[in-house]
Amino acid sequence: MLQEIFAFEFMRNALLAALLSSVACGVIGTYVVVKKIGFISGGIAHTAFGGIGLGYYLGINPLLGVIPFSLAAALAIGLLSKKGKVAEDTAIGTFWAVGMAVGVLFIGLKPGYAPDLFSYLFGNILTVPSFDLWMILLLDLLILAVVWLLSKEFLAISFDEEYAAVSGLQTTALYLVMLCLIALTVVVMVRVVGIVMVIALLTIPAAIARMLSRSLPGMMVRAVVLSALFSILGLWLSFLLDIASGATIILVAGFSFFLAQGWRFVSTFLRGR
Amino acid sequence: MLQEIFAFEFMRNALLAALLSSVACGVIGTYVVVKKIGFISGGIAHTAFGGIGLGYYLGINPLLGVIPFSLAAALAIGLLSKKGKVAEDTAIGTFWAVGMAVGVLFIGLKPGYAPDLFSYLFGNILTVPSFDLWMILLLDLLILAVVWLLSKEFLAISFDEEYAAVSGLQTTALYLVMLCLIALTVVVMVRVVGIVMVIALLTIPAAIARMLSRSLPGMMVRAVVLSALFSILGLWLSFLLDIASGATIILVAGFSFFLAQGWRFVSTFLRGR
Amino acid sequence: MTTPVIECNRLSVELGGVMVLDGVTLSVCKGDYLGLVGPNGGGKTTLLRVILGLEKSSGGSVSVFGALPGSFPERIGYVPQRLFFDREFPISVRELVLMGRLSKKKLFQHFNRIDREKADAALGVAGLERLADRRIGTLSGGELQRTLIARALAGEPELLLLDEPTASVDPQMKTTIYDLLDNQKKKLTIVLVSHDIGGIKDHVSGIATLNTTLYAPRDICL
Amino acid sequence: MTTPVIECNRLSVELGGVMVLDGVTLSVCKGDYLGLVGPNGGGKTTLLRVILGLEKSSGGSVSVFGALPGSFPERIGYVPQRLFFDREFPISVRELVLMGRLSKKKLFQHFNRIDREKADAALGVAGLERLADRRIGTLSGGELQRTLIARALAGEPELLLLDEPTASVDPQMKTTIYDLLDNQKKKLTIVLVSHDIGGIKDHVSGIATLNTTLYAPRDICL
Amino acid sequence: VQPARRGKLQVVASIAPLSYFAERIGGSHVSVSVMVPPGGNPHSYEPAPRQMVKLGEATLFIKAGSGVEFELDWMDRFLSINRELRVCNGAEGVRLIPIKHHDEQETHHHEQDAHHHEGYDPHYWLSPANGVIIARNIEKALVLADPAHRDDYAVNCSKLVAELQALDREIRQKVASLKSRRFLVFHPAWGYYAEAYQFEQIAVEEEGKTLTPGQMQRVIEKAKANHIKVVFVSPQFNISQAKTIAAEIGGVTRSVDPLAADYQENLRSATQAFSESLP
Ligand SMILES: Nc1ncnc2c1ncn2[C@@H]1O[C@H](COP(=O)(O)OP(=O)(O)OP(=O)(O)O)[C@@H](O)[C@H]1O
Ligand SMILES: Nc1ncnc2c1ncn2[C@@H]1O[C@H](COP(=O)(O)OP(=O)(O)OP(=O)(O)O)[C@@H](O)[C@H]1O
Ligand SMILES: [Mg+2]
Ligand SMILES: [Mg+2]
Ligand SMILES: [Zn+2]
Repeated sequence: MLQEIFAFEFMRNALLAALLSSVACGVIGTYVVVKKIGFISGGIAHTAFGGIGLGYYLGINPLLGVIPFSLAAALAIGLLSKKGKVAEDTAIGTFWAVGMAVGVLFIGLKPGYAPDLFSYLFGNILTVPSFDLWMILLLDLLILAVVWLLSKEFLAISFDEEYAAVSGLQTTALYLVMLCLIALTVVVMVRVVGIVMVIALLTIPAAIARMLSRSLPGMMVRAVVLSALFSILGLWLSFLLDIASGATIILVAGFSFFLAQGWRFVSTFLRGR
Repeated sequence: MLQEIFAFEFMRNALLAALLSSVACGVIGTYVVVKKIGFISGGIAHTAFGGIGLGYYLGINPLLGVIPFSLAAALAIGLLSKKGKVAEDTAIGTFWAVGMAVGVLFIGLKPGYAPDLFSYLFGNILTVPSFDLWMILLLDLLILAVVWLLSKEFLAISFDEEYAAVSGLQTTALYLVMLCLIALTVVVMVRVVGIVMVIALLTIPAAIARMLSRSLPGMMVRAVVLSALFSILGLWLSFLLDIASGATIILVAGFSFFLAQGWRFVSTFLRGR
Repeated sequence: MTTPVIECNRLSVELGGVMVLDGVTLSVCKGDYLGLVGPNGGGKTTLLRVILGLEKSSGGSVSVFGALPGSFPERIGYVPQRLFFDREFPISVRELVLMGRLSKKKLFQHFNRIDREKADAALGVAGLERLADRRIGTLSGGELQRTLIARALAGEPELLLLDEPTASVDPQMKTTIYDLLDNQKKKLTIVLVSHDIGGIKDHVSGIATLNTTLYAPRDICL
Repeated sequence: MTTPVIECNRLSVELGGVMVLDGVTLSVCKGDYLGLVGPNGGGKTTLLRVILGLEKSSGGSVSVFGALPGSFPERIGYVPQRLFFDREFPISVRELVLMGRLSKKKLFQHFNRIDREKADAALGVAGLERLADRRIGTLSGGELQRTLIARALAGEPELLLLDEPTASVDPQMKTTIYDLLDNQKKKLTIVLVSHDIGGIKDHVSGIATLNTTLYAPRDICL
Repeated sequence: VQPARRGKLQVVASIAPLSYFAERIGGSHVSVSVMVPPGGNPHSYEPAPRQMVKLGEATLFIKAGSGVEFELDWMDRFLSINRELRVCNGAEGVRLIPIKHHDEQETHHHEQDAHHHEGYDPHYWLSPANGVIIARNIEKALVLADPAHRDDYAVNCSKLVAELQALDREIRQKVASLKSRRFLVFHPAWGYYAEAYQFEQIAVEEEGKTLTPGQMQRVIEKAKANHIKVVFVSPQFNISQAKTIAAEIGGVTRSVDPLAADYQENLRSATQAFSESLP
């Protein structure tokens, strides 16, 4: 069975993409979940649309606008929420809307027929080019390196920012680094697997992992493993039933999440008796 | 000038829609901002996509699936975050992804042509049918009535849920009512003015209003007024410059937000001297 | 008269797999002023939360005013040990204190002049008039503590549960609070959690020590 | 020797339009053990925050170890009055205490065996061995307070700033903490904010009262 | 892999009209599938695994080649799945036209020229004359991919071309008597058709962009001035926005499909719809 599935290069690529994505999404998702900024995946992806619009307007490859635009958005969101006492969700929502509006205006300014530029932004796990696999691998390595180097700093700013500042950390700068890492993950992953799957993979595995973990590294490892499991199972099911792969992976993850919640609920209920 | 603008019914409708939306968005946005669930507008709108897919699959009017689906999502998000100790952003992210996945699968299951079901979900402020104006008016009245009746309860659960419970309030039920009201606002408004503008109007005016207010009702009034101002100014500018109206309104709001932030920053800086 | 206001019978509570309360039997009668002391983690907060209906018992029984916990919120005032809140929330001290009247009102009913007056009176008692219009996010530790006390008093409860209300309150205010409780002790039944045994022993009518199990006069009704 | 560790010169601080500190002049010398008392809202927390560099002064000057506040984080330990945190955050008591070693490490440097040992020692001193692997969200009020003290001690500071560290700590632990501070007072410079004047007066080397302005011996260096 | 498809030339087309040409020319020698469900929004677009399998097995891919939305970026990804895939550009040799800005149409010609290379109306297949070019392109590609059946392909192609030419004459005849020659569409998909038969296409979504107030105003004024009473919409999109425009001009909406699989029949019924709508 498995052999048949992996006779196709696109399925091999999809599996590889899923596994590689799991690493990035599990690790970054852990920070997203404990910092309660699940909103950021949608926010960055849609802010990036402003970059697409700008690239299109300037007549360059629209994709060139994406990474600078989303990094700038991440920095601005971080500065707003740290220096401006704006809640993250508000800052993200503002950039989401403004980014999209900028994109729409740029497209309107450029004469000529306007294609649907969103397709530049959103990928699908079944159409991952080999080149993109290398990109995710690079992203994984970058994330692992930065998170490994800054593990204690990231933990400190996630849990108790004031004490981190008292301890002499550059909390704002570190937070910006974290946000840039998140933004990078989002734009790269969105192109590879699509926005919906990015939201799912950044949220669900880490949320389940948090229920089971007492430390951040433990949560990361569990999130990566869960994410990989959901992806493999989802891919396999989607092939069996011939249904959309991304959607199947998400439903597998969502189902597991509800299962975990139900189990937790039942177990506290039984204990609470 | 103004006369010229409002010679067209679509501009009159757009203005009316903007003003009526401001009431709903200002009031509901206040709760969204203090509860830090800016994510919910995107979340509900995309979850509703599942309802669209279901309606399409069943061969009924896709819109019939939207309201039940989004109310169910609101209830589930509320129950998950109250009973399941899941952070709201995580619950919302999960539903966002799962709703979209369900929609995609339903579309895939139905043989034949798949229309762009998103267009069912997203409107544009320049093409608001008169009928929809009545709908927003109804929504406004519903919101004002419920918020007026439950003002002390909503304040209590927003600020200190534990004390609200000790005071004998059905906190979970009240929170679910609040979420349903939010969900209703989102799906109605999204159809009228589009998702991006809903995110903007639910977030930006209320966020500015919070900087200026010491009470929830004060914040609501300010948010409504700001939202109306941004909409009128944006519509007018978009007419003058002949650019997309929704995008212009958003940029006006976003610009004001950054201005307010800048002013706050400068003023604390000057005082901090 | 010795109507029991709170009755716990071999109450036990388990949280996260740990037995936090084990076989606690206690009755508090109308007019009692019980000081509850005990080491950190002894279960004092948990006991109050069970009495309030915020936490479920895993064994034994509790009754408050002869009914299940949570049945008469309007007769109970509560000062929590810690308040988790958003510092940027737009709510003034006065409004927070007004929230103490919540249990007196029906659903849909709005606060009226009487509620406002009672809230202002409670503000006065806690010495907060000057801060009444301040956003709560700007209060100091002790000021916040006092606000929470004022909120509980605003509800004119019959039973007052206080969880270390004087922990970060200055000595002068501490005396004020103790005096205030003394003044009300005829009308009120009070359970006061504190580590300040020296401070409370002259005020309370009985002291119980809680360290998972209860060490106290079995029945302290007068 | 009487090197001044903290020097404030006519320091004033304004928060949200309110003068919270006004013309505070204070010097704390190496080896001092200063008790800082004062009414709620007197500005004690604010003074500590200025010394830590968390709040900006609006007038006058402050120097800590002869430099601007925030210059020597590795020499300062801090026990905050309140901790705003997420109860569901996956972090154990041990890890939280280990955070106290943060200021000793460079960027990118990982904690090593020595750090872990110091953290465990601090856990022991605060009587938290039993709870070391507990998620911090499940701690009682006093247990959390102790954890914060352990965190500050783990960093082996020269200057220790404690903001009502014993506010919700049981009497036995309170004694332990005071004794602990006594033991360290030769090595350490301590500023202890407290409302428990009775409790601290036998331990500290001097007491200053802060109520927007400072009432204290002008220079309490020995 | 279904046995029925064994031994046939596997062809994948990016849109349904192109698959019609491939099926007609390839006849029983080819098995054609359509890659992308039309109207798929990239938010929700997902190919099923079996579709990807087909793509992997395909010898020939026929793309529109004119900048149709999903082809812009998805093409590269599809091709990277199957690097041996031959690609036939259906638009080869077609004169692509830029969508003209209503106001600038006559007056600012030079300015227009300057940015002509920027964006073209991608819906070139909607004129039978271009259909002939497409048919020849596809024939050429089929012959290259499967020379063994070159004769069959040539015969099928000439037959189809003859039909298309007949269709062209039929439409010409049908619209010859029309006095008013302006129709109003929501999404500007019918530019080539309009050019071929001397219609003027008025588009609500000018150049496929988000609406602006001026745009709305111009369209409404123009529609009223020309007594236009019908707003044509693609069935892929929700008609509620078009309905608002229709209400504004006191008219109705009607559906015409730029992406129908039955190419000839569709052009016939579209012609019928346009003719009926004109005053
Ligand atoms: N942002 C702000 N705006 C206005 N006033 C503020 C702000 N922050 C603090 N304050 C006020 O500053 C005063 C000093 O606060 P601080 O926390 O330093 O007091 P404290 O001496 O520590 O009191 P406590 O013993 O209650 O902890 C308080 O009255 C407080 O209300
Ligand atoms: N969810 C939980 N899982 C495990 N243990 C818990 C949980 N919640 C509370 N506990 C433990 O229950 C014990 C009792 O807590 P409680 O808050 O009632 O103590 P307390 O007597 O109020 O202490 P303090 O004087 O420090 O406030 C503590 O040891 C605490 O760690
Ligand atoms: Mg307690
Ligand atoms: Mg203080
Ligand atoms: Zn098109």
